[in-house]
Amino acid sequence: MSYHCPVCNKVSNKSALDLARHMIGRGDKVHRDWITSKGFKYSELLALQFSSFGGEGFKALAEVLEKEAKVKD
Amino acid sequence: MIKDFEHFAPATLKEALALLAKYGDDCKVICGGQSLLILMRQGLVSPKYMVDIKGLTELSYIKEGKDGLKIGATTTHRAIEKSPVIKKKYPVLAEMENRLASIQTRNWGTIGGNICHGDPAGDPASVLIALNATLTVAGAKGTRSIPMEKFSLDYFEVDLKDGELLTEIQIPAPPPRTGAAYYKFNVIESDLATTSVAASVTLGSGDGVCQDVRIALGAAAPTAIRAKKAEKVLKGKKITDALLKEAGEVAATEAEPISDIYASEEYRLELVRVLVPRMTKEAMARAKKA
Amino acid sequence: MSDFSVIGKRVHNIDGTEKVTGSGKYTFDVVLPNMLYGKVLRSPHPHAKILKIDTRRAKRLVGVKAVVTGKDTLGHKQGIWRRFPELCDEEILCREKVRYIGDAVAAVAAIDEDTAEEALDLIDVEYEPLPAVFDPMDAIKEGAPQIHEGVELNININRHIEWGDVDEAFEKCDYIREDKFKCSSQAHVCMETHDAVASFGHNGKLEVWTSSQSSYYIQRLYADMLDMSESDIRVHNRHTGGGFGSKFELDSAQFPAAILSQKLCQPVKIVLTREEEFTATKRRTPMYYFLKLGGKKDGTMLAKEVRVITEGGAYTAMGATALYLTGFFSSFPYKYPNYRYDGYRVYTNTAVTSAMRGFGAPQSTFVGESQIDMMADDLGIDPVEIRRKNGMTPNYEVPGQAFIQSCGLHQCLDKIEEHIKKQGKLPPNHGIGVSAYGFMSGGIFNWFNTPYAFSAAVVRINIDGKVDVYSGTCDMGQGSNTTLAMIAAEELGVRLEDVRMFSGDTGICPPDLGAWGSRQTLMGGNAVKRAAAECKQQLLEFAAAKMGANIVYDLDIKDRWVHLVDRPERGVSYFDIVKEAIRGKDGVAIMGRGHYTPHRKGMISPAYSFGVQAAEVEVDPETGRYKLVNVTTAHESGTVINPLGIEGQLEGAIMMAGGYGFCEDQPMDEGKILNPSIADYKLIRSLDMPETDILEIDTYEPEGPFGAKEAGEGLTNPTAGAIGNAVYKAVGVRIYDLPITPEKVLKALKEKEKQQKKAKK
Amino acid sequence: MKKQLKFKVNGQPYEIFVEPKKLLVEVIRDLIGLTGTKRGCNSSSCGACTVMLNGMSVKSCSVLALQANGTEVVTVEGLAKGNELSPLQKSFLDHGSFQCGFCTPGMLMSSTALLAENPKPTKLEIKEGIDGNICRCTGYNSIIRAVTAVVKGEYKEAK
Repeated sequence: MSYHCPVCNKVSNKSALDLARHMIGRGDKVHRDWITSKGFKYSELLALQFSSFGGEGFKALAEVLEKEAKVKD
Repeated sequence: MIKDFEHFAPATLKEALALLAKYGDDCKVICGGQSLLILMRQGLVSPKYMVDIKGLTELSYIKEGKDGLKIGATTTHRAIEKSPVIKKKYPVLAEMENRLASIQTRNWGTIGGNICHGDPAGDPASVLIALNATLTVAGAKGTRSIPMEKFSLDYFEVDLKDGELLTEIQIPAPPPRTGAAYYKFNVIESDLATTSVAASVTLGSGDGVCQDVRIALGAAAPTAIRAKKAEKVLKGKKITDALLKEAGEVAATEAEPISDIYASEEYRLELVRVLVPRMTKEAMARAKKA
Repeated sequence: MSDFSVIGKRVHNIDGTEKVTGSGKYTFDVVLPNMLYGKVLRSPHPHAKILKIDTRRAKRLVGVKAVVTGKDTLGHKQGIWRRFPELCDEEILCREKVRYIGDAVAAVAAIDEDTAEEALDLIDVEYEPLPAVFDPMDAIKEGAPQIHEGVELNININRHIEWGDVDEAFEKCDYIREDKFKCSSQAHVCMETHDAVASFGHNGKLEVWTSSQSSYYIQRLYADMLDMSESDIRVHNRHTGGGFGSKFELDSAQFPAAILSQKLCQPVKIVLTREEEFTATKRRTPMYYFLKLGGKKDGTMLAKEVRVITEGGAYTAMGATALYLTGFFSSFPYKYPNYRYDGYRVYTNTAVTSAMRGFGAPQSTFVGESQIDMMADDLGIDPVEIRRKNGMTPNYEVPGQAFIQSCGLHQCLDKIEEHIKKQGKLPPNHGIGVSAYGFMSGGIFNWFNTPYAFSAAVVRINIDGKVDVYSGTCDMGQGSNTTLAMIAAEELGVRLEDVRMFSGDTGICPPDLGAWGSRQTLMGGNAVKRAAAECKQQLLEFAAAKMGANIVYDLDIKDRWVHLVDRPERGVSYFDIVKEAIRGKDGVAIMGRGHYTPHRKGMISPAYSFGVQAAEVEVDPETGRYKLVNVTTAHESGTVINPLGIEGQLEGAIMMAGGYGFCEDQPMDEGKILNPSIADYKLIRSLDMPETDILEIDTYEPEGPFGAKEAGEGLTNPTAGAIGNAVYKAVGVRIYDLPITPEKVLKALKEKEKQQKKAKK
Repeated sequence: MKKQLKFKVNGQPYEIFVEPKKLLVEVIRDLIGLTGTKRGCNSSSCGACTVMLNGMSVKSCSVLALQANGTEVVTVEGLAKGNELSPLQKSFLDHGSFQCGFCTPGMLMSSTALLAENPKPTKLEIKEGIDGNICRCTGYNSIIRAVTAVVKGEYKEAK
């Protein structure tokens, strides 16, 4: 089971959370736009990273990716 | 960048006063210049004429008599710090000088220049207030004398009119059983004061009652100030720790410090509360020995 | 490896006599015929559009020879991270926009400094002030002013480091704590301010004398900015009056001087004033730190999660590296099975933050060592013990990141434990705080994108047997010239006085990345050692043939004596061999080349040094004022090549790192630095300096020259943390933001009192 | 308008005309050409410009050149006797009391002035003696050790 970034196709074999971290971390326009298109506010997800631990902010995005970015192999 | 100016090096006080009278507020007096040159480099002061009194040896002296101590205005900090008679009879002055800036600055900078700079954080002012010093100021129309505690008017502003020159500092001889102490609080040892306290105490014979006390605060108001109310708390009483604490509290009500990058107003007030009792106590201890 | 004849001896710094007699020439002292003096006009706004610059009045001033603005440049942008064009973002002479108070907009060349300065007042710049943002937390908010085109939310760069499964590990922890810290900025305060003499000849070639940590970087960055060929630019670096991380990017003295000189074909000298030094050069990166630490009751640490957001200032500079290293060194010097780091560097309208001695590690060490002490305190474990339990050991691999060969951390812990025991019961209000640290010996990363070896050297032996060493390294005071000369002498078997160093001159020295990341001894040293070895080989070949020794013997050179290793008495003079060898080679001087580039050494560095520090403070509980009583450091840096040099690095680091914890800060108001002078910027002076004791631990680093490794920057890491821990031990209050000022301590003490009163009720 | 300045530097008499605004450090470095004296802050804070004036240490960035009229100035170039280094210079070498070396001339002048005034200073007095000089490299202690060694008489004055 692996997860492919819907934007740059980076592959993560770990988890959707890991991929979410990649997308927020990458933070360039294309990645941000995709995140926004899913109804998130990128800056809010980001701000959350500095106020809370345990990947809050990532998690919400991960749930979406769980559906959209999962690839069987 | 320092702007061009015309430079005069008068040989006598008379010449100096004549020059000051002639050029009025177009001219500035320089002695050690340890503060002035920095202001000029920053362009905060750019006089057309400079009267350089560093060479006025007639104003460089330390004289001690039964009526007290006389210090000429162009006497360097270092000379005061090192003077045997001052070390012996006015130790607090020598101690204060010892903690004033660096040796290089003390070697060239003068006590007169320091006082006339009017920096509320300057060390000499508060000590001289505690020692009840008087200043002599000379002008074209003769001389006048003014107590140290009245000399500083506001931030970097002192009671010198155009054409006037500070010439001498007099300190009355301390009565028996008198002791004085000074403490400068700062983070870097040789730095300017965050807040400083000077105290002088005279004890009654035997009974240990506080006959007289003078407390001065530095960097706790626009100028070095005397904490009169705090003095009242102690004067005529047998001093206890409780009384000292009260004096500290009262002194804090007299101070009006600012908040700046070194300390907040609240912190400076707290320092006053702590240091006033400490220094008064130290002064008492010395008075007992005296 | 104890029979060294040069290494490990207390020798004089080879530049020493020049320095104690005042005869050593610094860029500051360079005067060339027909030389002009330059001054730089800087922005008074933290963020503004440049609408118009009118230089006509300035040009009319008698004595002014040229006035330049961004329009006179090619508009290229410089950056150390050359692999990533978007991170090269600094024009130096701004064209459209200024991004911090101090950004350069114009420069003047005149017959003297006063005239140039006067001319600055005659340049009319029309700005359109833009909304500015100063705190990274605000800068990442939606709708915050955008500082660089296309960089939304002002996120300059981010870093993610992770190993293990952090979330799962936290589930297993008996003990978890979360803390927030703030690390302040710090100024390098090199005694020699940034300066440069740039001289364009009519032949179109550029020659520059400048105070720098990397002549090669400066040469390469000039080439980028001026569209010139590298080799047409010669950068000299004789003596440098301190660097500490501030002097390897093209700065606002070097670039404008070159632009002015290019216009006039006259040498132009620019020396930054001390105020410019404070406001318009780089500084240490302030960081918001968020830490989550989890472990077992017995103090075994299972997981650590770190989030950092750094105040980047107006440009990228070397700050991207600081972001990376603070993330890596947050795991130091412990074995975290699970670790996660997310770091973000954010543009702000403040002076640029970049490299400074320790390079992100002083920040991570302050916060990390504070938090570990809190954990130890909560679990009732001795601070040394908890560090021992989790500390790194030799041949430990940081999962997926780095491989640590030599590591003397545990010996250091033992020594410090002894030291603390020796102090016995401390007087009231005294406390000793402990802090452990590690650091790298040069970075492996090549974000600069050099095509050259990281370090290279050429060694030449002349007919008289004297040895010339050509190395691109830069001696900024840390003593690399002496250390490298000692390495060359040891390898060749000659005396130190036989060696002459030529360093930091791109005209004659092979490229070297320069003096940063504590790379000179290991990387520069390996290159010099290999170059010397090549020369030695040539000599020994000749000697073997000449001496007709039995093939079973091998030869060596020690103290100018070429001999059989097993029969040292059988040999010949080194000098005779050299003479004959050169004659035998048809008169060609003996030459050797050496280079070093780390391969297969992980992602960070080929080697790491470690240490533990104990700081004792005495606190006045009524004022919060505390004194640094003693700082004792147990340190290991592999084989000690230059003992005097290491002592200096240790004690000096304590002055700088102690200052970071004790008093140094750069308070700002709307992006304006409020203490841009040495009178207002508090530095530790001799009366404030604590007693310093050094406990040197003996280790051997296989990767380093003669077993040596880093000894320069790591020492800057522990002190702030040790002070914080000491204050806690002394009076029981914890300060979470640097510097630890008396006012903060007193405030915390009052707060504690309140809490205790509440508790009683 | 320029005025005449007559003084001695390292024993050599000079008669030069200087603008009144010129500082002693500028005359020493730019007009006389003795660049050993450094300039680190220009606000009498760092001590790199320390020279001896009539035997006492001063910060030459905070003295008007004209105020040095008729005085004897000694700079770092004046410490060595011919090819023989002064005891402090030797001791600085032995103790590694410098790194970048930019503060060293000032440090040497402050220490020299200190010992001239007080040949047997205590450790505290030595610290006071160099407190007006900032060194960003060494952390001062090696400088204090060097001065202490000279005080102990470990270095002989050159004849």
